Amino acid sequence: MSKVIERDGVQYEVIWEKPKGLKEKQMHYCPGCAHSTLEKLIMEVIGEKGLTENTIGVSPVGCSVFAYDYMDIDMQQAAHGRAAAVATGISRVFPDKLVFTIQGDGDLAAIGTAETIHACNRGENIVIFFVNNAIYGMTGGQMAPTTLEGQITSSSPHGRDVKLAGHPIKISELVAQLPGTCFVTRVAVNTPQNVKKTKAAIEKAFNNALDKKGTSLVELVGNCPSGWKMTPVNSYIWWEKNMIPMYPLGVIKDVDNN
Amino acid sequence: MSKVIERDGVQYEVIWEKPKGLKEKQMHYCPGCAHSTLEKLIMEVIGEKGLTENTIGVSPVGCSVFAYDYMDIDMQQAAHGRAAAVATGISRVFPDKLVFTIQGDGDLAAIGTAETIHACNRGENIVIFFVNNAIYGMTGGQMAPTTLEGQITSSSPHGRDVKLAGHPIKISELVAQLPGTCFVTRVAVNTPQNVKKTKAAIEKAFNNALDKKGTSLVELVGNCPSGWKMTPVNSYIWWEKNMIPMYPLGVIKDVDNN
Amino acid sequence: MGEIHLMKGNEALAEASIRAGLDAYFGYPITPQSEILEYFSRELPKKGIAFVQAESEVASINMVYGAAGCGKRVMTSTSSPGFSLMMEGVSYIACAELPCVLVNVQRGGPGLGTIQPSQGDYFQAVKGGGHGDYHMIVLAPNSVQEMADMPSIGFELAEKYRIPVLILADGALGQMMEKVEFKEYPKKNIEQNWATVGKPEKRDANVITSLFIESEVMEQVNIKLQKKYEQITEEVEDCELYHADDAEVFIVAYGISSRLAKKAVDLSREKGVRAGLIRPKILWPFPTKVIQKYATQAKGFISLEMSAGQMIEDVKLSLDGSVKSKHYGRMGGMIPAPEDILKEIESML
Amino acid sequence: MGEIHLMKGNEALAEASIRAGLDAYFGYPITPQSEILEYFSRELPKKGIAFVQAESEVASINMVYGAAGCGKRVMTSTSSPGFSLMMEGVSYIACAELPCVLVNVQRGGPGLGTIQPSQGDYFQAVKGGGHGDYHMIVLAPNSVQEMADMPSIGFELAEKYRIPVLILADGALGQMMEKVEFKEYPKKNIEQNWATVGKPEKRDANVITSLFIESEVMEQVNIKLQKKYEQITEEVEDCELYHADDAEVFIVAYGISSRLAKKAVDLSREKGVRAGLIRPKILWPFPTKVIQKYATQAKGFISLEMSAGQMIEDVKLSLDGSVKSKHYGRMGGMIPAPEDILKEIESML
Amino acid sequence: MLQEVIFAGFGGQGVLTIAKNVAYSAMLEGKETCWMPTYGPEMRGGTCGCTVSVSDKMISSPILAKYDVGVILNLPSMDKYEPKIKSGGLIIWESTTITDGPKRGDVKSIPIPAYDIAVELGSTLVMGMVLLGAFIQKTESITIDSVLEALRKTLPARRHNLIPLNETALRKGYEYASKI
Amino acid sequence: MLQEVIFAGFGGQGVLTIAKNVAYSAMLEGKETCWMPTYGPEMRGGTCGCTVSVSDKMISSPILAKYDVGVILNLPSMDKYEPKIKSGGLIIWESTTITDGPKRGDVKSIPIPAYDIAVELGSTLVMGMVLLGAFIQKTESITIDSVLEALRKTLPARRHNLIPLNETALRKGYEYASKI
Amino acid sequence: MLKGFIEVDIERCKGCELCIGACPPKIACLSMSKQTNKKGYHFMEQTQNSCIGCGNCALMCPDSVITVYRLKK
Amino acid sequence: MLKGFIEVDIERCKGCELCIGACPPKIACLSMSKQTNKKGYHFMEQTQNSCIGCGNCALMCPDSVITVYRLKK
Ligand SMILES: Cc1ncc(C[n+]2csc(CCOP(=O)(O)OP(=O)(O)O)c2C)c(N)n1
Ligand SMILES: Cc1ncc(C[n+]2csc(CCOP(=O)(O)OP(=O)(O)O)c2C)c(N)n1
Ligand code: SF4
Ligand code: SF4
Ligand code: SF4
Ligand code: SF4
Ligand code: SF4
Ligand code: SF4
Ligand SMILES: [Mg+2]
Ligand SMILES: [Mg+2]
Repeated sequence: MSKVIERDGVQYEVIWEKPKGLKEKQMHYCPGCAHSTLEKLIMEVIGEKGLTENTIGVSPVGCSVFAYDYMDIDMQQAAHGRAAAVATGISRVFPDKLVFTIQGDGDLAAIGTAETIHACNRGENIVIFFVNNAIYGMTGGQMAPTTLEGQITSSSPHGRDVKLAGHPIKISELVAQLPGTCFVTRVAVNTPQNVKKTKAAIEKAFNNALDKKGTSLVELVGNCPSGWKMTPVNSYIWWEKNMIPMYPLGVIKDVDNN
Repeated sequence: MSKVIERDGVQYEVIWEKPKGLKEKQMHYCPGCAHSTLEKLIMEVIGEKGLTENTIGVSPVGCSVFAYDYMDIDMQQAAHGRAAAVATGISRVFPDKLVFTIQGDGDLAAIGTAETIHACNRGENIVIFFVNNAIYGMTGGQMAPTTLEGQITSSSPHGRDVKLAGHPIKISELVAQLPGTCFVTRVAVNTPQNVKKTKAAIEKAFNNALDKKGTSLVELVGNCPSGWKMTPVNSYIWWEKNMIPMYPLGVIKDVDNN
Repeated sequence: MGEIHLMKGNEALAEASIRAGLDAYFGYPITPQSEILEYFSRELPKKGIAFVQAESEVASINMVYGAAGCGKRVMTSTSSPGFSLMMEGVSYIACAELPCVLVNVQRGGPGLGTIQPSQGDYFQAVKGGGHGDYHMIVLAPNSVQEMADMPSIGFELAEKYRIPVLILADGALGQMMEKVEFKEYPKKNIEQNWATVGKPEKRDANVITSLFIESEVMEQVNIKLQKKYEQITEEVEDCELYHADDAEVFIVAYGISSRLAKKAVDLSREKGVRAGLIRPKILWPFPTKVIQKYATQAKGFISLEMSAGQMIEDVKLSLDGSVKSKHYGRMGGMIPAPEDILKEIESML
Repeated sequence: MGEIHLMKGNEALAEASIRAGLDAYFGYPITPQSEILEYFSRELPKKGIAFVQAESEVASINMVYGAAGCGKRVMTSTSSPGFSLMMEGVSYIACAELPCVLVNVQRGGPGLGTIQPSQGDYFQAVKGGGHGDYHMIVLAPNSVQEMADMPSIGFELAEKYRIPVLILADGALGQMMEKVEFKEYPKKNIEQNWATVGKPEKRDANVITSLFIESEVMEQVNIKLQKKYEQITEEVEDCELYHADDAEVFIVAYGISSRLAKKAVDLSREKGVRAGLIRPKILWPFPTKVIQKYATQAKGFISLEMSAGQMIEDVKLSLDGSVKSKHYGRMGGMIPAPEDILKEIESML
Repeated sequence: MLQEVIFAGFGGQGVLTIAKNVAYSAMLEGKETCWMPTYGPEMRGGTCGCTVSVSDKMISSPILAKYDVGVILNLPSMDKYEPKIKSGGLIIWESTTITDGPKRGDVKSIPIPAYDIAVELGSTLVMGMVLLGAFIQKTESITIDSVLEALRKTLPARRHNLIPLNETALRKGYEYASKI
Repeated sequence: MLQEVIFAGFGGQGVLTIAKNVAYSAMLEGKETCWMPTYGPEMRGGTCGCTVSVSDKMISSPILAKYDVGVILNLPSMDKYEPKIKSGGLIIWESTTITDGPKRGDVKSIPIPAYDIAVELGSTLVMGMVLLGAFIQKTESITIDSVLEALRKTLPARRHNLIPLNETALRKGYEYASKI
Repeated sequence: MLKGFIEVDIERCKGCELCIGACPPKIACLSMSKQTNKKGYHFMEQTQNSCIGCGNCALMCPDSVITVYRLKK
Repeated sequence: MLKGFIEVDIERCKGCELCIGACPPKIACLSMSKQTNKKGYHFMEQTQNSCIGCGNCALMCPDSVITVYRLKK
C-alpha cells in the first residue's frame, strides 16, 4: 500500500508526505495556524478515499477564504456567513456529492448563525468544518462570539466583558440539539494524537455524508497566533490552557451511538 | 382596589374590563387569534404595574406588526426578523426602560434566528414574546420552522416533510442554553387557567427586565385559525392536541430557581 | 396554439419556469409573490426538482449562488424588502458570473411600505443596489403571458452571458389572472465547463469566487465585466412600440404601467393627439438607441412609472438634452389613471 | 487652533464622532474600516456610551434603527459588502425618517472583491441601493481632516431633516494618516418629540414605523418624503472649487480621487491648459446648479471616479447635453495617475 | 365593450371563485379578461374583494378606482364599495343578510335573497352562484353556458357531481333577477 | 518638494512605527504628510509596507505606484519593491539579514547593517531606528530633532525612558550612512 | 339579585365563540346571536341570568369585548 | 542504517517550530536554522540522525513541509 523508496540500499516506507490533493501554491496562513493543518488533513482524507471527483468544497470569508487556492478540488467561495446556505444550494442539486464547508467562528457563529442553525435543522447532507479560534483572524483580531471571557482582542481591548458582550457561545452544543445533525464533535490539532483524532473525525463526517445521514459538524478548536499576538508555540500553550477547557474536546453527538 | 359599581341597588365589583392601555382601534386579528389575547394581557400588566411611561415596545413583521395600533405605549416597528436587534438598540441607549418585542415564529425562528440567538447570548435586558403558531400567519399560512411534522400549509401542501424541510425547531430550548437568558418559559392562552399563567409569566419577565437580569423569552404557543384553515374553536382543539404536546408548556429556565 | 389557461402571474411564472427546465428554486414567503413559492412547493418535490423554503432571503440568494455555481438553472423570487436583503448576494453572483434568474415582484416602499404594486425598485434593479460596478439583465413583463415567457428568455440570456437576470414584475402582475399559453421552451445548450461539479483528474479544479485581492487582478476582472456589459448593451434590446411611427409625444413605460400608457395613447389618438408608446421589455440594457431614433421626430417624452421618477433618468440620459422630457407617475400602490396621463401628454405639445 | 494630531481617517472619524456627541455605535468588523469599530470599542465603554459589536451588518443597521428611533445620535460603519447587507434597514430608516449617520469606507467590488479603495458604491449611495423611492444625504470627505469634520455635519443634517446621512469614504481615506484638528462641535439642539422615549400620560403614543398598508396613505407618505427631498435639494449643497473661474475643462471628482484631480489640474495649468475642479463634498443632493453654472464656460467635463463610471450620469443629467462629458477612472483599488488624467483633460480640448 | 366588476364579501363566501368563473367564462368566449383580488393582510377577517374586467381589447389596468358593477355579499363590502360604483352602475347584493341596501340614487340596486335561495337549494355554498346568475342576467357579459363550461374545466373531476347543483343555483339567480 | 517613501519589512519589524515617526516629524515641521500602510490579509506573515509622502503642498495620492526612496528590511520586500523605486531613486536596506542588495543600476543602494548595529546597542528593536537615521542622513526630508520630538509626543510617558536608546540608534544610523 | 353579570360590546365581537366554551358548564349562560354586527359577525349574547361573574369568558375573549361584574361581598 | 529520516522543503517552512516540540524528547533531532529562507523565515533542519520515522513532526507541521520515511520492516 504505502510508497517505498530505497536509500543506501535499504527500503524505507513513506510515512507521511504532502497530500497530492494540495496544490503547489503555498498557504498564506500565518506560521503555526491550525487552518493549514485542517486543510492538509481534509485533503489527505479526500485523497485516501478517492473522493476528488465527488467533492465540492465551500470556503467562507475568513482566513480560510483562499482554501480553493490550496485544495485541488472544485470549490466555491461563499459570502461571509453564508457557506452553509451555499452548501445547501450545491447539495440540493447534487444530492450524491460530498459537500463541505470550512468556516471560522465569525463566519459561522456570528453573521452566519441563522444559516448554520437552519442548515443543521434541515439536516442538509453536508459537512461543516468549524474553525473556532475565538477571534476574527482575517480582519485583524477582533472579538468573536466565541472569544473567551476577559480575552483581549482588538475590539475588546479591555478584555471581553460578558456583561456587555455576552458569554462565549457554544455552537456545537446548540446544533447538537437539532434533530438534523447526525454527528457533532470537537477536535483540536495541538498534538500529534489530536491530529490523528481530527483526521478520524473528518473521515467519519465524510462517511456520514456519503451515507446521507444528515449534517455533520466538526468543530476544530483552533489557534490564531497573529490575532492572539503570540508566537505559534505560545499559542499552542494558550490553546491547551484556555481554549480546550472552555471548549472541551470529544464527541458531542453521534447518532450511530444512540 | 378594584372598581365597584351599583346596579339595582347592589354593589358589583368589576372583575374584568378592557385594559386602559389598549387603544380604541379594533384589532385586525382574525377571530380567536392568540395574538389579540397576548396584547391584551401585556397591556393589563403594563397598566397594573404603571409602566406606560417606562416602556418601549417593538412590533415585528408578522400579524402583530400593527401592535402599535392597539397598545397605547411608545413603539417601534422592526424589519422582519430584526426585532431583537431593534430592541437591543433601544435598550442600550435606554438601559433603565422596559423594552420588549412581540415576534412570530417566522420572524423570530427563521429570518431572525441570528438576531434572536445573539440578543439572548449577550443577555440584552429585554423581554421577547415569541408567538409560535407554527405558521406564517400574515403572508397566508406558509410553513414556518416550527410547523409540525406532516402539517399541511400553503408552502407544504403535501405536509411538512422532515426529510426535506427538517424537524420543527424548538427555540426556547435552544436559547435556554445561553447564559444570557434569565427566564425562558412556554405558555398558552387556550384555557382561562393558561391565560392566568401567561399573565404571570409576563409579570415575571417584566420584573426581570426591571431588575436587569438579562433576557427573558416567553414563548406563547399560539394558534392561527386562518392559517390552519379552521374555525377558532377547532383551532383550540388542534392547539391542545398537536401543538402543546410538541411544545410542552412550563418553565424551561429560571435563574431564580437554580 | 397550445392550451390556454387562466392563471395568476405568479403561478404562470412558476409553471413556465418548470417547463423551461428549472433545476432548483430557493425562496422565502413575502406578499405579493408568495404564490410562486407555493406553486413550486406543490410541484417541485413531485418532480424531484430541488426546492427549499429558506430561512430568509439572505439564505435564498446564497443557495442560488451555490446551485448556480454548479451550472444548474436556478431561481429565487421575492418582493422589494426581500430583494434589498439580497443585494450582497447579487453582487457576489454578478462578480462570480453565475447565471440565474431572480424575480422581484415589486411592492410599494421604502421600508415595510405597502404590499400594493409599485415600480420603486428600478434604480436598485438597473443601477446596482449592491456594491461595486455590476449589472443584471433586467426583464420587464407587462402581462401574465409575459410572466410566463420571461423565465425561459431569462435563463437563455443568463447562460449566454454568465450574468444574473432579474425579472422585475410588480404586485399587480403577480396577483392578477389572465389567459396564458405555455410554449415549448428551449433546453439549456451551453456548455458550462466552469461549473463546480466535482473535479475529474484531467482538468484543473473549477473555482467559483469573487475575491481578487490584488488590485491589478481585480481591475482586470472589472474590465472584463465591463466589456461583457458593453457587449450585452450592443446585442440585447427588446422594445414594444405602439403608434410610434408618427408619434410626436412618447410615453416610455414598462411593466404594468405600460398598459395604462397604451390606454392613454388610445385616448389621445381619439382626441387627435399623436401619442406613442415605447415599452422596454428589457430595462437593462436600456433601449437608448430606440429612444434616440424616435427623439428626432418627437416633441417630448414622458416617463410613466409607479415611482417618484427613476427610469426618467435613463430616458434623459438617452435623449441627452435633445428633446424635453418629464416624469409622471403615482406612488405607494396607486395606479395612474389614463385620463391623467392624457393630460401629461397634452402638456408636452 | 487646537492641537494637531496624526491619525488614520478611520480613527479621526471615530474620535470626532465622540466629540460630536455620539450616543451609540453599532458595528461589525470589516476591512478597511475596522479601526472605527476598534476605536469605539476602546473609548465608548469608558465613557458609558453604548457600544455593541453586532453579530452582523444586518443586526447593526437594525440596532441603529432602534436607537435612532429613541432620538439619539447613532452611528454604524462598514465597508461595501457590509453596506449591501444594510440595504433593507436603510430603506426602513429612510421611510421611518430616523436621523443617523452611516459610514461606508468603500472597497473594490463587486462581490468579495478586494479590500483596496474604490468608489464603486456611488449608485448604491445616491440612487438608493435599497427598495423604494428614498434618499440619504451623502457626504464625501477627501482628507483625514474631513473624515473628522463630517460626523458632526452629518448629525446636524440628519436631525434637521430626519434623514439618514451617509459618509461615503474609501479604504485610502480610512487607512491613511494625516494631520487632523478637532473642533468644538455643536450639540444637538432640535427637539425630537417624535422619538420613542416612553409615553407620558399627556401625549399620544409615539410610533416609529414604515408600514402604511393603504395605498392612499402610502402615497401621501411618499409625497411627503419627496417634498422633503426637494427641500433638501434646494437647501443643501457643498462644493469645493479649484481653478474653476477661468477653466475650460472641468474635472468633477469626489473623495480620494478629487486629490488626484487637483494634482492633474496643477499639471495641466503648468502646461497652460485651463483645467478646473468641481469637488462635491455632498454627493446627494448633487450640485447640479454648480455644474450648470460652469457649463456655460466649459468645453468639457470629466467625471473622475474610481469606478466604471457612475457619477458621470449625474454630471450628464446636470449638463443635459449642453457640454460634452466623459468618465475616466480606474477600478479594483487602482488609483488613477495624475498624468493619465491630464491626457483626458487634453482630449477634451 | 369594457366591463369592470367588483365582487366583494367575507373571505369564506367564495368571492374569488365566483369572480374567477366570470373571468374564465369570458376567456372561453374569446374575450380579454383580467381577474385581480384585493390582497394582503387586510383580507383577514375583513372584506375580500376581487375585480374582474372583461373587454374586447387588452385590459389596461387590473386595479381600478371605480366599477361598473358591484356584486356585494356582506355589509362591510357594501360600505366599502358602494361609493366606488360609477354613476349609472349596478349593485347586485345579497339581501337576506345585508339589511341596508345601497343608499345612492344614481346606481341601480338589485337585491337578491341569495342566502335564502341557497338554503332552499340545500347548500349555502352556492349562494355565490345565485348571485352570479343574477349578474349574468343583468349584464350579459357572459353566458350561463360558458360558466358551466368553465366549471367543467376548472373543477377537479371528483367535484363534477356538484355541477348540476351549481347550474340550478345559477338559473335560480338568473330567474329571480329577470323579475327585477 | 515631494518625497514619496516606502518602508517595508516583516510585520514584526516595526515598519509602521518608523514610518509613522517620519510622518509625525514632518507634521511637526509644518509639512504636509500622508502615511499609508499596505493593509489586508496579505500582510499576514508576508511583507508589510508603508508609504509616507512628505511635501509642502497637499498630498494628492496616498497610494503610489513608484517611490523616490525605499527603506527595506527584508528580502521579500526587496523583491517586491525594488522594481518600484523611481529611476535615480534610493534604496536604503538592512544588510545583515538581506544577503542580496538591489540589482538595478539606476538606483542608489545604501546597505546598512542595522541588525548588527542594533544588536550592538543591546536591542534588535531599534533596528528600524538605525535605518531611520540613515534615511534622514540621505534624504534630509526631516531632522533627528523632530523625530525625537515626535517620540516624546507619541510614546506614552512610561516609555519615555526608551528615547535615549532610540536617539543613539538614530545617530548611529545617521553616522553610518554619512560614510556611504 | 344577580351573582354576576357581563356587558358585551357587540360591535367589537368577532364571533369566535371562545367565551362560550369558557363559561362553566353548569352556568352556560352565553350563546351566539343569530344577528350579525356591523362587521358581519354573529356576536355573543348572554341568554340567561345564571352568570356568577367568574371572569372566564373575559379572560378568554381575545378582543376584550366583555366586561365582568361580580357581586361584592 | 537509519531507522528513519525526513526531508524538509525549507522554502515552504514558516519557522513555526511546532515540529520541534512534536519530536519525541529522547530523539529531539530537529532545530531551527540560523539562516532564513527566501520568505525570510528561519527554517527547520534536522540536526541529528536519531530520527525514528515516527511521523509526529509531519503530523504537526501545518505547512506540509516534511516528508517522513521509516525503515521498512
Ligand atoms: C458582509 C461582510 N462582513 C464583514 C466582512 C469582513 N470579514 C472578513 S473575514 C471576517 C471574520 C473572520 O473571522 P472568522 O470567521 O472567525 O475567521 P478566521 O479568520 O478567524 O478564521 C470578517 C468580519 C466581510 N468580508 N463581509
Ligand atoms: C424581508 C421580508 N421578508 C419577508 C416578508 C414577508 N413576511 C411578512 S410577515 C412574514 C412571516 C409571518 O409569520 P410569523 O413571523 O410566524 O408571524 P405570524 O403572522 O404567524 O404571527 C413574512 C415572511 C417581509 N415583510 N420582509
Ligand atoms: S490571522 Fe490567525 S487564523 Fe488567520 S491565518 Fe493568521 S493565525 Fe491563522
Ligand atoms: S392569520 Fe393567523 S396569526 Fe394572523 S391574525 Fe389571523 S389567525 Fe392570527
Ligand atoms: S363571567 Fe363566568 S359565569 Fe359569567 S358569563 Fe363569563 S364565564 Fe360565564
Ligand atoms: S370571545 Fe369575545 S370575540 Fe369571541 S365570541 Fe366571545 S365575546 Fe365575541
Ligand atoms: S519523524 Fe519522528 S523522530 Fe523523526 S524527526 Fe519527525 S518527529 Fe522526530
Ligand atoms: S512545523 Fe513545518 S513549518 Fe513549522 S517549523 Fe517545522 S517544518 Fe517549518
Ligand atoms: Mg475565527
Ligand atoms: Mg407564525
